[in-house]
Amino acid sequence: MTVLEEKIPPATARPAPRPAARLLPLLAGAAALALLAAAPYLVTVSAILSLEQVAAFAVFAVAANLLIGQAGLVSFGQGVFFGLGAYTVTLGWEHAGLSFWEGFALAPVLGAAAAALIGLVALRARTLYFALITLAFSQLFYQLVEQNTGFTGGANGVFAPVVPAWMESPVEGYLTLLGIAVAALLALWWLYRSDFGLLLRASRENRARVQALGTNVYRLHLLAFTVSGAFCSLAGAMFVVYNQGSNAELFDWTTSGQAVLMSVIGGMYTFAGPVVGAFVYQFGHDWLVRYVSDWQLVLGGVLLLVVILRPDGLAGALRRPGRLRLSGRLELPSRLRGRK
Amino acid sequence: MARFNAQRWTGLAAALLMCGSAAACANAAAGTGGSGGAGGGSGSGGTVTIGESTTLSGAIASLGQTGLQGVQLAAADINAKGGLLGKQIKVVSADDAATPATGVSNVRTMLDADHAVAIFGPVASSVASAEEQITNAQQIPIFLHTSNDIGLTTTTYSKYVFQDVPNTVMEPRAAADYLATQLHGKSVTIATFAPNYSFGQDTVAGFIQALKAENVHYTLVKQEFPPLGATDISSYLAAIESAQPDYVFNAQFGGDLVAFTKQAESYGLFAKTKVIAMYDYSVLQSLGSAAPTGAIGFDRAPYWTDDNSTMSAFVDEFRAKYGDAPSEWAILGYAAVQQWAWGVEHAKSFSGDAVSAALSGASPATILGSPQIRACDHQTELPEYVGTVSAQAASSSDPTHLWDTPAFEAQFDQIDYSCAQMTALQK
Amino acid sequence: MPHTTTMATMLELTDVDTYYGASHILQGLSLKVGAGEAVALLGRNGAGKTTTMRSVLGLTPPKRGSILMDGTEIARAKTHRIARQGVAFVASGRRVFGGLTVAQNLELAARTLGKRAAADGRTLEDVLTVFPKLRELADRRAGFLSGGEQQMLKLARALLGNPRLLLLDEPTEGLSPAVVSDLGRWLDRLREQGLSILLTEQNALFALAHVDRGYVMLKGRITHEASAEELRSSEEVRAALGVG
Amino acid sequence: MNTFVTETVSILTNAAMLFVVAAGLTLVFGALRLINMAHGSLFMVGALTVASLASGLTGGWGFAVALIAAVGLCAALGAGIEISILRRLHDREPLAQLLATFALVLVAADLAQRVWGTSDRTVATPVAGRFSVGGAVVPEYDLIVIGIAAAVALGLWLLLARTATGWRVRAAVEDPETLSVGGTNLALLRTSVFALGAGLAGLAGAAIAPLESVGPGLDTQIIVAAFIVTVVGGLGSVVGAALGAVVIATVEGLGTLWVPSYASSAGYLVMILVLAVRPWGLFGTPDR
Repeated sequence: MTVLEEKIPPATARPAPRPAARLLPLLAGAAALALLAAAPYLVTVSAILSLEQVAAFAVFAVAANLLIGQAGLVSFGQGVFFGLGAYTVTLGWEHAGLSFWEGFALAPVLGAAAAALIGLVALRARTLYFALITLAFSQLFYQLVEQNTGFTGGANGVFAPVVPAWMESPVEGYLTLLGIAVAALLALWWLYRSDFGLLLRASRENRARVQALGTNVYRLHLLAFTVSGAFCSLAGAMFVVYNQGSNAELFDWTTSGQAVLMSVIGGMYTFAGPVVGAFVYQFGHDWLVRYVSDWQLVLGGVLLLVVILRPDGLAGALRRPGRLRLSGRLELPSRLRGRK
Repeated sequence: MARFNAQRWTGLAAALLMCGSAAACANAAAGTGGSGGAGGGSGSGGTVTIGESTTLSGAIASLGQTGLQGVQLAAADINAKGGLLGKQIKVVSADDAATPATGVSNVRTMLDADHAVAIFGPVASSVASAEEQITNAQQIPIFLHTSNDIGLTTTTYSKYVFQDVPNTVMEPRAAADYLATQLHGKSVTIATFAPNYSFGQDTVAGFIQALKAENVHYTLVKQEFPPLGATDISSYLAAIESAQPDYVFNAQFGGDLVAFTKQAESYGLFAKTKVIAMYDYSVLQSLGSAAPTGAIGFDRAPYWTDDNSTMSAFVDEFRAKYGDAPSEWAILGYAAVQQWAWGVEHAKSFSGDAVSAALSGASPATILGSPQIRACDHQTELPEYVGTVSAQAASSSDPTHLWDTPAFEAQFDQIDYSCAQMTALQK
Repeated sequence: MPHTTTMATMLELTDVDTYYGASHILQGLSLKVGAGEAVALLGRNGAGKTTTMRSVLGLTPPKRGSILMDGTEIARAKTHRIARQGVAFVASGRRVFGGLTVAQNLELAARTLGKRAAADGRTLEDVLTVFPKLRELADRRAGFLSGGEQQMLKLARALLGNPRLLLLDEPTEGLSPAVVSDLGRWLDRLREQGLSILLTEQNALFALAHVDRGYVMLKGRITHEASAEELRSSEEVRAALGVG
Repeated sequence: MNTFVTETVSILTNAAMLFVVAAGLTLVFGALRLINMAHGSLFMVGALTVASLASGLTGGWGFAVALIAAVGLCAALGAGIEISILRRLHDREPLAQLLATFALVLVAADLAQRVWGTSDRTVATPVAGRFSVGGAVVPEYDLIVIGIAAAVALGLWLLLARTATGWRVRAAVEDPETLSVGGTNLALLRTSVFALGAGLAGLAGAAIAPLESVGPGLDTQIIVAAFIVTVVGGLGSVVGAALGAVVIATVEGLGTLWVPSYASSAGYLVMILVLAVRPWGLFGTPDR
């Protein structure tokens, strides 16, 4: 990891955190988890339903953000894998007689395989071209799924009693999804903190440098794309529990765009940002759609404010000042990117 | 440090604004929308809640908006007559943006938070089939008054589902029947044109099948499937035009059909070819004087072909309230609420099981007469109307070209599958 | 040789602090360029020479301090306004508009700022007399020029704006010895015409041969200030600059 | 022969329409390095403006007046958006700007619904005639659309190749800093280019209005198509946009004839193939 040790000034690289500073996030995390687990007994059913979606979208957004915020690869195509995950469960049930859990286990595998293939092509393009080629993949899959009515159910999607009956109630469904989300997020957290995660961030800041130091950045990004695809697919399979089925729109670029929105609203330079984004976006969206006739106007307005006023997303506001400075070198320079 | 704090505050302010605005609007909506809902929406007080989750934004918003108007007006009329089982009906509505996941979220909230006792249908079939999963599981009746995919009453059918529109089998069949009466055994060339997704494909397939059943002598010269909502369809039209068919069967609806008509007109397609399509009230109204005279239209509930006094009273009432004649979507939405209300009164209960049992096989009176609700699939036995677009505007003040009267009324038992066929499809 | 003490001041930086993000680059920098004076800014890579110029130009505006251009405060002005005050900049590297032809590059400069002083200022003709080579290259795309030709084009473009102060960033970088000596001649000629000049150079010997006075920078601060002759002979400065 | 003529004219018309939409998008990208998602919204506003003016202004001249009004309104809106929002985001990463314009799409959709309602409107075709070439029918209005595209192409070429403003736009793509050091007011240039791009979006919307049903949803229908054309041609290249429009229109047109059920996916496939071979589009430049 010579690359990064060089990049981070020694003074701020890894200051031994005070024990309290290390404990606090853990405690906060545990408290949040306890609160989330107790939620079904504290909040209204409609909030549990939103939470059910948040569980799936948090995994989706964090997995997408592995590319967007960490590697600097803005993908508008993660919906492909989200949709693939959902359809693996429903079509596996319909065509191959797979049980829900068999389909669920298969989803990340298929997601990874598809991502590896798509990544081979898409990663040849850079920056905005990458964003748009992934968008094209999203739309291509959407069209194909919508048109092959015989196999995929077309625009009507596949809505069938594929989810085990005991998970149909909001409380059980939510608690199951919460468990899966926590496990998936822990795995992703480990990835973020690993050398692989650090290298990804380094490649975002200075691709040429990482390349010069002997890492094949294309391969690094392909690996990230594959891993992200697997987790996005897992998130799609989780979404079936909420949605009780799969539909073609899950492949659409607007689904992919949701992951980007959540990452940016929450803060794409942190691990927790997309989770916060998933919360705020989903609750905001659900409330607005139900109760405000001009919900798009309000959603757009708030999004605009966040983008203008909070470049680092809402998670930046929730982060303690010390931490911000600690990781300053590694996580903030995107602001300076404009400079020559 | 000071700078950081400033950022922190703006961030929190944005977050609070997001939640705050949502909550504030929610309160506002609850306050104004709940017309006399002082007892809360739970059905235990003076009100009972029904939900309409439909498409209120985007390309097909006009269908959802007028459908919602029909539902709201029906509830208001029932309330004006003292309500239902002594309770006032409260309508909660939400935009599904034509997305199944949003529809699911809306319906689950309507059921779990608002305690809605019945759900009224969305525009898109995909949203409808997603919502059926929820209402079936929670044993709440759902009345589909816009989306009409045959799959909704076959593969995903349960006794809580009510289909209040002619389905995708009936509609093209009615058009084919009308065509057969016009042709008197003459042989013709036909092209088809449909949006490239299940609704379009099914409708076209149904039409071809119906032509066979009617022993029409036809040659299929061209089939085009442009993407749904395509902006420019000129190359598809050019392909149709060059095939020079006698008839084009078009399975588009709403704005897409309007665009098709405009572009087909510029190719002079209507001079040599008759178009058969869903030239319903909304489309004809959008087209105004650009309506394709002589084209064959079908409509699920054209108000102008029904001269009974109940319908004309309804049309007057609707005009007075919304300043416009009711579209088929409004009429069917209104009738669907009437059906449900009839079921509640006869069951003397709001429970899904009781209402379903009361309605199954019954013939409730609605503004569309008293069609039976078929017991095997809960399809309302509605006719489908077919007519020829008139050369005359409706009146000097209204440039809309309606149909020549009398319109062709394809009877239900002529155009739908039999119960035996439906039951087979239901597995 | 004019002396700073007696002549009018063209450019004056006082206690300028400039940051790149969190890095504090210029740390209380002060310097002066007199009217008609040529001044060199010397120092090693990373000393803050280019940042000084970017601060003057408003490209990296200073956080604190004052920058006076002929008595007018420009520290918070927009770049194009500063240019209209008569500050021209010849950046280092290949900073020509490669997609435009040489003629278009020049005309663009003439039409943007040239109009301002068209009555008595330099015209395109004047500039082409100084750089006849550019006339031959007029229809060539600027991106295809050699390093020396590009330097010529950048200088010509800057002069077309009729500046009162010319900022040159590393003008000799990457040029052949022949072109460097041409460049020296052009600089001397511009001095004779009374133009104020501030130039940064790694090649201290070249710079000191064509200026009146010089500053030595280290880590965002001025460490020495003296006349060109003194700096040329100072062992200490030669060591600081790494000059043989 | 018959099919050939019909098909050629329809491909040309389609290409013309795509070009006018894409030209504004690519121009804005070139000078501002910004992908304007709200381009489709401006397109919709252009069409809606014509639709609401058309009832009062009839005939060819009436349409021309409505068209100019639509272009003017959209250009003004564009200037307003650039000054009030995008200018603040100029130094930020491209994603922030992309999302800001996406937020505008949402805002515009509801505002348009507020102003114009949800029902579909139609605009009478100003030139309703048609003529026949080699037995094939050609609508006269198609020629007008092609004419508008040709005028836009010529106008942009003159602007970019012959005027100092055009050189500034091209120079701004390469090196905005050097341009501002040379005395160009970059902020003003950016606002003008954005307004021009917005005006072109409005023009495209206005031109397409007589062939379409004008109502909500037009915004999202057009934006993805415009992206494909722009990206295939290369972001920032007007020549690329023209070529991209012809390529996509041809692929879709021929796809309609040969593989109708997959014609709608063809555009995406072409885009993926082009980017796989030339990751910066046909006429684009690799990102610095």
